[in-house]
Amino acid sequence: MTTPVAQEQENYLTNSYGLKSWLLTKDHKRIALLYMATITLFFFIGGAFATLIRVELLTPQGDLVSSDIYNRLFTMHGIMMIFFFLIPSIPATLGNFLIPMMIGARDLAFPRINLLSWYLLVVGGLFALFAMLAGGVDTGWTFYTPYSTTYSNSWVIATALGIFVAGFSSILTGLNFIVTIHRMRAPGLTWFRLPLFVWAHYATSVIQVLGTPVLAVTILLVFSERVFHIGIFDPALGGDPVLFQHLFWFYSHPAVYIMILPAMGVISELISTFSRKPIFGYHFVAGSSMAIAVFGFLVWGHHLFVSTQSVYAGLVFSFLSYAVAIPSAIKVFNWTATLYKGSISFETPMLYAFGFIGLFTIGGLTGLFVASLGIDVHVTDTYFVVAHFHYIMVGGAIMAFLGGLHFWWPKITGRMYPEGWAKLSAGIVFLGFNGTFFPQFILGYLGMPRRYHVYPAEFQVLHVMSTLGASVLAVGYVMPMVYLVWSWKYGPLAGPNPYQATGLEWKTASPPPLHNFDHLPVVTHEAYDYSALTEEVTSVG
Amino acid sequence: MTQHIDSVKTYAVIWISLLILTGVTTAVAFVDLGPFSVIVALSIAVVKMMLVALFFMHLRHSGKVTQLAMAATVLWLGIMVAFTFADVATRGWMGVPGR
Amino acid sequence: MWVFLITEVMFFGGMFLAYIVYRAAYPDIFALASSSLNVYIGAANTAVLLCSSFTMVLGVRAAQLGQKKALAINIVLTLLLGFVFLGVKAFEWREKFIEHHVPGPSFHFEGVAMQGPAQLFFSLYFAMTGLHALHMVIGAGIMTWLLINAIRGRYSADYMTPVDIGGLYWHFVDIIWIFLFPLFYLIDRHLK
Amino acid sequence: MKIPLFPEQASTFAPDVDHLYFYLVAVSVFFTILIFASIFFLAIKYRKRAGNDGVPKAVHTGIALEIVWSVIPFGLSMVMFGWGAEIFFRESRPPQNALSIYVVAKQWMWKLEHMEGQREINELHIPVGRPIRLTMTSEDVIHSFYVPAFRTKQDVVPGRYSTTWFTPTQTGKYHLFCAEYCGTKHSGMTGWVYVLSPEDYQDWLSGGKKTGTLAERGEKLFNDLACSNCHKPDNSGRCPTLVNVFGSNVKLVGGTTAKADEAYIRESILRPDAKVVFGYQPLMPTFQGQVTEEDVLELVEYVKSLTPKPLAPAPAADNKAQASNR
Repeated sequence: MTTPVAQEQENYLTNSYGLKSWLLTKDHKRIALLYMATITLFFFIGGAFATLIRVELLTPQGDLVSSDIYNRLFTMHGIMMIFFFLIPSIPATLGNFLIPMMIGARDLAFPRINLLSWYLLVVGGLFALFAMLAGGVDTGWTFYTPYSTTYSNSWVIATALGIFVAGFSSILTGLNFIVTIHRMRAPGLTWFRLPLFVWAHYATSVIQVLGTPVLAVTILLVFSERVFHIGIFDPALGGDPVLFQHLFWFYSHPAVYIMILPAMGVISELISTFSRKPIFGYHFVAGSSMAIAVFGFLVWGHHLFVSTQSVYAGLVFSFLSYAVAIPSAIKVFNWTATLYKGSISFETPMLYAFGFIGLFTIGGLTGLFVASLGIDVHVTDTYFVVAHFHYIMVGGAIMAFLGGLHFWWPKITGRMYPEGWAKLSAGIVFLGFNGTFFPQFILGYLGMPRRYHVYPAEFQVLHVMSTLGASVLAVGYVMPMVYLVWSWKYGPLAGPNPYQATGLEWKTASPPPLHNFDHLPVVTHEAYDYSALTEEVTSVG
Repeated sequence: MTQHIDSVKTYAVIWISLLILTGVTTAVAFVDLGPFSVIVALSIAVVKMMLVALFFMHLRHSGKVTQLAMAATVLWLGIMVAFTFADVATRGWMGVPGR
Repeated sequence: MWVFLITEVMFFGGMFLAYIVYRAAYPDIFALASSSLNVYIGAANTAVLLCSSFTMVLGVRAAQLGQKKALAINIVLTLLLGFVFLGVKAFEWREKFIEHHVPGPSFHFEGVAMQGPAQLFFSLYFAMTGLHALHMVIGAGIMTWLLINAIRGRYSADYMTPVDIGGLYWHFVDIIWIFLFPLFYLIDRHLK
Repeated sequence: MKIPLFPEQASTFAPDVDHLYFYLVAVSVFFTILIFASIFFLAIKYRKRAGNDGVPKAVHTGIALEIVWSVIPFGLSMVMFGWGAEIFFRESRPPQNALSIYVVAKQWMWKLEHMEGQREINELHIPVGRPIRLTMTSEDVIHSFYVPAFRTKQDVVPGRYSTTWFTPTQTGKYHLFCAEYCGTKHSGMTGWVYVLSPEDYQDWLSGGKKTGTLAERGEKLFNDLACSNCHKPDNSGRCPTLVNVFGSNVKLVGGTTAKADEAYIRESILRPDAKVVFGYQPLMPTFQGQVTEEDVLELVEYVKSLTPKPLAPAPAADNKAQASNR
């Protein structure tokens, strides 16, 4: 690394100070950091619930907490992690920070709306936190009617309101990204020169804009059913509880892709940078993001195979679920093929990327089990499903989030993280994760239903193994939190491009100046053109 | 924003046609057309929507991307309804309750 | 703005889906319940809303041409017509209250044994028209804001994006009503 | 300590589901190893060598390769789809000669009713080797009837009937779980399924207190609720006769027809004017709120009993899957 420059250039962190300059900022980079602080808080709240759940499940009798509390724990764990952590995680932090820089723009298209989105997330989160402190909510994150509308005796209304508000945060972010990517690309940056990270976020934004309103209206109906007793899903009035499930999953299945697509975008960047090669099959990887976004909307009924949905609808949805598996497989194969004849180095982000591919492969393959009608009848609503979606959403999305966070950390803060610690924590997360969730596949096939507070004694061994894994995983998650904060102050200075990566974000200082670029860049090369990079470096240096 | 200014006359013609269509759809509702009642009512509504969107909202003059996006949205809504009906309408085909 | 409208389409779309499912399940009850709504008031209100769209588009046109006074007048007219619509709607809802057609414990609909599905009809009626009215109120807020700025002379032929966006929103809300009207008021009218 | 890895197989579906499961496990293991091994191999073979800062040459996309690795997984997954769908189709069609049992779920217990009149709570006694058909409904929220050893699960939804069936192949005692989250004591909504040998089952049937068969109780209700005043066997009342109705196609007002199955009869009791029989007036009052789901089931069973069975139920003895005691 270069020796510290005597006077640091003024950057987005130092150009103004004070709480007000943060809370009223319109700078996408500062807003990204606000998001990061917020979702980290939500992640640790959600994580605390997870810890309690795992500790409770050490014994089959349910002796740590009562069943009422247990139900609130897994509900709040799900709501916090999904609506307030995973959905905003990569798009609102890394996406927010990087998309304008990657496309050579000074900011997002609507900086004020961007700030508004953050406030909406905070307000939504406060509603949810309020519900939690007031006594919690026990409907499960899925809010199935008629339990949520008529029978549950908990804070459904406040939570529903929180999710409703947070939904609008997500919609506005998506809207902002779409317009930004359409309108504000630097000269020469054609669609097929975009980094795959941007492609993935474009696909994600489309889902957010098309899907989230349906969730909003569904939650609104649940809300009005509790408040005004209008009873749209009430079977006592001839209403259809399965209709709720259709509406809910119309959003909530695509929501999985809101979480995983940006993660795939991150991985594409990492694999390319540390192999020093363009992504193999760029067009296929970009196209598969869009294909996933489109097909992702056509498969929601696979959550309803045993719900009294008609057999014929089940067949259609099962078939389409297999169709959506193909673009995901294409991505995995292309990432692997990118390594071929590369020049591969093993920095921390690359380790996370390898971890991601491994866990996502397992998560994706077990998705084939639950998409198969015959097997899903047996494993749906068991720990098999729990393990499957944790492999995708935790193994996939959070591995990529941590990988991306390490990768762009020098860009965000101007400092390097401690490499040794970071590699160690990447290893711990990978091992802890598998230790936690692999036993749950076996538990699920054995028939252990999910959301069970007490369970038959023969399942205990596997639950204990899972809890042991979870404690390792917890260490793996706390470590980066500690050393990253430490490195912000004490880490070695990074310089503009510590990894010799392509991409416009590496062409400006670290941390970047307020408006990202001193001179707006002009793009003349395809994405991931490393030979062009060496030319420049030699000419400069 | 493409500046394309229509004449007041165009707007007035559209406005009058919208009012006439409202009258027609109300009147037709009192006539027994069997299953066609719904089709007629919805067709008139679609025509009215197109008039408002194309002329009042200037979709006629908007870029291809906007037009495509709106068409895609309508299609998406169609998917949501069609796939839900793939369930609702085929319930009971097996002759087994709940299948 | 168009992207935002996509969101709105899907938002109302969820409710339309619920409506279609239940109407398909209980066609007769829905027809009976529909006939208790006053079709003439509904039609008149539709006309009011269409007129407001007309004045709105004239307002946008005035902004495009830089005619500041015409812009202000048309926004005022749009706003007034919007309030007329809301007033009529409030009157209709009040009637439903008196007739015990509001979903809830005191719901009662004469002439059908199946109170449940009849209540579903009115649940959807209130949810959808209520949401539409909420959009109208927001629209009125936007109109007021546009009016203030128009009177201050903020808009010109070169800068009229807010007027354009406000117009798009207003027309969109109009389109929603264009569908709500036949769906709620015009089911099998010939039966009565 | 023994780590359980695999659930017992106790129904005819269990081996079928497990075979498909093994196929999927094989495919998954193959691809997992393929991906893991390629990453290890490539990452080590092409690791960055010290002192080499050169940029490797770009490898251009091979369209053929992309197509190959799209089509092969697609083919494999279509096998999964077809195979799984075939099993699901069989799981969805109970055979005609199945032994019918009714299930009413409520927070937080299972109530099971046998045709012969036995009632059970959180316990189900069934004979080995005979197809069992469950007709289920819920009094409150959504539950789900799940017996892992049978590999069968079906949601139990308020306001409608759902159906599942299985043929147990082994005597023994198996877990019954509620698999759809249903509130506070969800994890307490469990029970046992006892699969008995035919002789033991006969003993069990003849023991215990009985209050008449399900149909008999239904008949009593039918008279108590004054249904019999209108629905007369000889069709002389103001309402259609119910003799021979079950299983027939009923012509309705408006020209459509409806198949008179359990769901139809239930709806006719609770929402009489939803489907009015052709030639009759919608006179019947609703019985919603006056009868419990269990009462409705008894009435349904009575109406069913008014239609003579086309087939005698297959005797249990001739079934191959005889009691293999454990």
